[in-house]
Amino acid sequence: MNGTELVVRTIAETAIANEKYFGDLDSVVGDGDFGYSLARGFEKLLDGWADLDRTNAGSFLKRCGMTIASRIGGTSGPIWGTAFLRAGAAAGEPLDRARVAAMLRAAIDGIKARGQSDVGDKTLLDALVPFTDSLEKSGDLATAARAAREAAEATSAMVAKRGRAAYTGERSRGSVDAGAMAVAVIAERISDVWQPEVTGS
Amino acid sequence: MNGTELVVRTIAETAIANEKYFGDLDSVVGDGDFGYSLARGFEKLLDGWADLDRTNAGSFLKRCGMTIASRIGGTSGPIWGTAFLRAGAAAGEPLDRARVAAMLRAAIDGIKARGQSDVGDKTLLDALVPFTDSLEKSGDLATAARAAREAAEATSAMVAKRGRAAYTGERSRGSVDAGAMAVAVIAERISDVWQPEVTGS
Amino acid sequence: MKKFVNDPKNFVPEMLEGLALAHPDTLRYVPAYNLIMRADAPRTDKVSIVQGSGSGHEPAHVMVVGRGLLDAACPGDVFAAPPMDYVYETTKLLATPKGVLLLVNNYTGDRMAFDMGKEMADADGLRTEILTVNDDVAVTDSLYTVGRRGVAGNFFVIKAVGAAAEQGAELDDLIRIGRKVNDVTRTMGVGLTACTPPAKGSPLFELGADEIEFGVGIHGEPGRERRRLTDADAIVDALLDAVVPDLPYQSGDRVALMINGLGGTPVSELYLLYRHAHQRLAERGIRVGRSYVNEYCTSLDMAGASLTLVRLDDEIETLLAAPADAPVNPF
Amino acid sequence: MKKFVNDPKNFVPEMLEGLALAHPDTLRYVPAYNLIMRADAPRTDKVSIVQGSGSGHEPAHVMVVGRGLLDAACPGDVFAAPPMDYVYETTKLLATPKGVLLLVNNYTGDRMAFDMGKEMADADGLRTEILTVNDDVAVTDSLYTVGRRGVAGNFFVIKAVGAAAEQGAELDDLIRIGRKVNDVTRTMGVGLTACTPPAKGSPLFELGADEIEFGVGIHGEPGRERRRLTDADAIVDALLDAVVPDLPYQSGDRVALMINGLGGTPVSELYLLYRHAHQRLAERGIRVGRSYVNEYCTSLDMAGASLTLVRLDDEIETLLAAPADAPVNPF
Ligand SMILES: Nc1ncnc2c1ncn2[C@@H]1O[C@H](COP(=O)(O)OP(=O)(O)O)[C@@H](O)[C@H]1O
Ligand SMILES: Nc1ncnc2c1ncn2[C@@H]1O[C@H](COP(=O)(O)OP(=O)(O)O)[C@@H](O)[C@H]1O
Ligand SMILES: [Mg+2]
Ligand SMILES: [Mg+2]
Ligand SMILES: [Mg+2]
Ligand SMILES: [Mg+2]
Repeated sequence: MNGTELVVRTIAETAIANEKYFGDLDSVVGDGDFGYSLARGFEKLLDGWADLDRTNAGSFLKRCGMTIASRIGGTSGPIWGTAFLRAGAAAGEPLDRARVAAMLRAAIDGIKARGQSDVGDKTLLDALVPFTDSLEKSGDLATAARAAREAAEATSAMVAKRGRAAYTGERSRGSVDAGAMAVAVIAERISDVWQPEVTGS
Repeated sequence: MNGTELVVRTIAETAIANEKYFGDLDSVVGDGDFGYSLARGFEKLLDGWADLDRTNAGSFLKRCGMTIASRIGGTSGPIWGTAFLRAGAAAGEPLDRARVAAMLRAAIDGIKARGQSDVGDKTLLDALVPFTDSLEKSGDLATAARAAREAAEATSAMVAKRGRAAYTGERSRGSVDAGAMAVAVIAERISDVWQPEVTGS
Repeated sequence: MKKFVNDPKNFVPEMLEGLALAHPDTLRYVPAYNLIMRADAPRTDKVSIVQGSGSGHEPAHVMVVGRGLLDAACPGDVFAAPPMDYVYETTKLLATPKGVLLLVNNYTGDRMAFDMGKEMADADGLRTEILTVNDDVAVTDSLYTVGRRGVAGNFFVIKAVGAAAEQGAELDDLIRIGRKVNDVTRTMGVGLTACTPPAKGSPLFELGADEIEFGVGIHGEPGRERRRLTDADAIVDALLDAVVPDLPYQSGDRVALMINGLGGTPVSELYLLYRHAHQRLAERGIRVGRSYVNEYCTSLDMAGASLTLVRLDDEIETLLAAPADAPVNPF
Repeated sequence: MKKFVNDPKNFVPEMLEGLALAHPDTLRYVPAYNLIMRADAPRTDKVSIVQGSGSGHEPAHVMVVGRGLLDAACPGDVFAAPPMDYVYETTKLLATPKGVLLLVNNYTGDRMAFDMGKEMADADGLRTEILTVNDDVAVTDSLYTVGRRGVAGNFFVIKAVGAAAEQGAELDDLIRIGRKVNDVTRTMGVGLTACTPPAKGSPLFELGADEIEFGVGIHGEPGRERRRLTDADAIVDALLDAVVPDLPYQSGDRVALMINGLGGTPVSELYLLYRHAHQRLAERGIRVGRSYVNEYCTSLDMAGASLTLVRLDDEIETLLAAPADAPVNPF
């Protein structure tokens, strides 16, 4: 549970610390509210932090997912909320590399279903999937975070097919996707602060 | 009559040619419409130019005054219209230096009455009165035009007490009055194009 | 600031033509005098109410022509009082046996045009009266000016005399009502940006990124003083500090509170300003009986707002609440 | 662009509080869900009509809550769809035996929030339906998006179903009416400047002094393409060329024509645009039966406008003409 708590808290703090950066990324071909939406939502999560159900990692993540889904506006609330809910549903003991990968796959499937989106649509999936692939293969968070950043940067060459940026069609090429970059930055922070015993196994 | 026509036409053409300059001057502490108002009004005067009553200088000027008063909006319509009407009423033969001076004095009195204003209020009177004084004394248009320009430039040190600029109080200091500068520019143009036989007498 | 405009010289006539095309059943347009009048005017059973003033203040005044409001408006060009003959010809067209009430915002140009236009109409034997509106507290030193300007508070005078005229009030009673409303009405405005007249094509003055023009006029004239941009609540406090002591409005008073947008400020921000003004007035024991949050008297595309208070009594409140119809914001 | 704002985080709640203070007799504010509802809602004798969407589009939608319009609006933050639980809680509060109609502008975020909120309400046994509005012709390639966006034409759907609901229509009939209006409604917008979200404090995109954003979205998203700034009539022609062939609107049609301001454009310019649109439609044999010139759905302080056409039939026209009350622009 301590690891899970640390990871969620790091996600929240990174989102809050990068409010302006994420918002600026979203304003290139989007509507600029991504940073604000994430920051306000995760602030609310931290507000009620002490009272969250800590029975186990699964129920904790599900509680977080509920809060996020119901408190974050815009596209990100349902997308991130669903990801946390699904990850929570896939959680269990031991929280080893395979389990973490399964939780991430569940989150990815949830996002795809909720967003009717897939890899290649220039969304956060384009960083989250490579991150998961790399983590599963290497078992090393730092390696996976590097994969996430490379993939996030590569979204710059893509044309958006989902989300608000999609309305600009070809003009969405040339700038990175805000959601994908947020995944990369968060992955880097997690890799900085978390040295899990589990990921080696 | 030819001299009178030439003078009025020069006033009209100068106002039209300086629309932007006069408007910019009025926008420093006024509302920026002075150039536009004068230009549109004098355009209308030129539109009906051929049909103006040319019985004599007096009736011609009065006709011009009526057109200006009824066609120019803002403060300038009533002020300039009244000036032309009064000058026309004071016209007569011969149109010598004394007569011209008397016509200008009549115009000045009309402006004062219509505008409840006087020399020192930072209005066109502050150029028109020095111009008239100089013309009466020297009989030379170029000299009088120089006096008008000096006086117009000196309005920069004054605080506006009439017109829209007056609302800004002390802040009206530091910029010339648009109406006074218009009088100076017009005087210069008249002195350029008109070599009256009369002014020497 | 960029604009939707064709030849700037046609800005006003094209706007008026659009207005007439959009409201063919209720309005009539007479191009020769920039005249917008009620389709059913003049009505012999009522006093006609006419307002002039420059353009660029829309919806004032051409878009408040309608039942229970103005019978006609004859604006000049942008920020320029109408020429005298617009006033004269409009007065002739609107003449009724009960007379014509000419509403004038207190500016040199407008007063001259209406004085001269009225003189000519009176010479024709028409019955006319002029009522001057001067609600702007920004003008402090009236020794040097023609006195306080008429700004957004003008709406309340129009609304009150418009309602009374609709009910058949006589010209002298309308003068009494109009004066009474004007006497208890005070306004103060603030500009965040300068406006751009179509014919000029560039902003009328320069305002730094952190500056506001406090006491700005509705013709883009600079105001009382330049101040630092503060948060919205502090701006409202400053506006109230200028307006409230002026009448003064006092504990126990019931008022109408107007937050008027100057043209470039969205209605969301106006309601945000309203909130604080309403709350602060309540703290002072002043109760808001009627609320007005919208654009009533603008300065082209200027971002900014003005705050108006009207002290209500039963007569004024009843007139303000009376039915009215206009292209925009009848209440 | 400078704004009237306190802490940007409080922009929406402070606006809503102002709205509630200004209209205490007709509106009620529930801070927990950004909820603005009619003071007399829910009424058991009618279907409740609810709209969400992000804030920053005022008067849409919180200021069109009133008789014959919406029963409630629960906006999210600026440009962000409301969180799912706002939708859920609002639906519960507005529930009536005749049901709740949820109006959704077609954006990913809004659709997700309403789908999830409706699922939860349905699980509670409430009767709800979702009606999606998508009038924006700017979005051409709907393969890559959730399809066309809902923009200013939304007003006509609200007005029509609002009037029908007021007359007692059942939920399925409202769905039929709403779909019908949406099906004959098309909009295209153009931005002259970018808007500035309060939390961002700077313009959302850069637009050159001689550039316009053609087909701009109401969230400041860039549009179909960037074009050179031309005169107003040419812009209207381009908007009509996008809108008219899309349905298509044809000679003999009777339409409602809306020129909607995007927040920073004064109403004078809107009427100037209206003039040319009305005349050009007449040339094509399309007659304007109803006119709407004002702000209906804005993009904060963006200078710009959108043009909407609705093909009228007797049923739609009657519903659009029915009485309505709201803080701003009920018609
Ligand atoms: N349909 C979708 N599926 C998955 N992710 C999406 C989808 N649409 C948008 N996103 C992600 O969400 C980010 C934008 O989030 P946000 O700003 O909250 O949305 P919006 O303002 O468009 O409602 C994008 O950068 C993208 O990564
Ligand atoms: N009361 C007055 N008497 C004489 N001249 C005046 C008066 N008020 C203004 N003026 C002159 O008119 C000029 C402004 O004219 P204009 O722009 O048409 O007026 P406004 O826009 O203020 O109605 C000023 O520069 C000044 O010279
Ligand atoms: Mg966004
Ligand atoms: Mg001027
Ligand atoms: Mg003027
Ligand atoms: Mg958004």
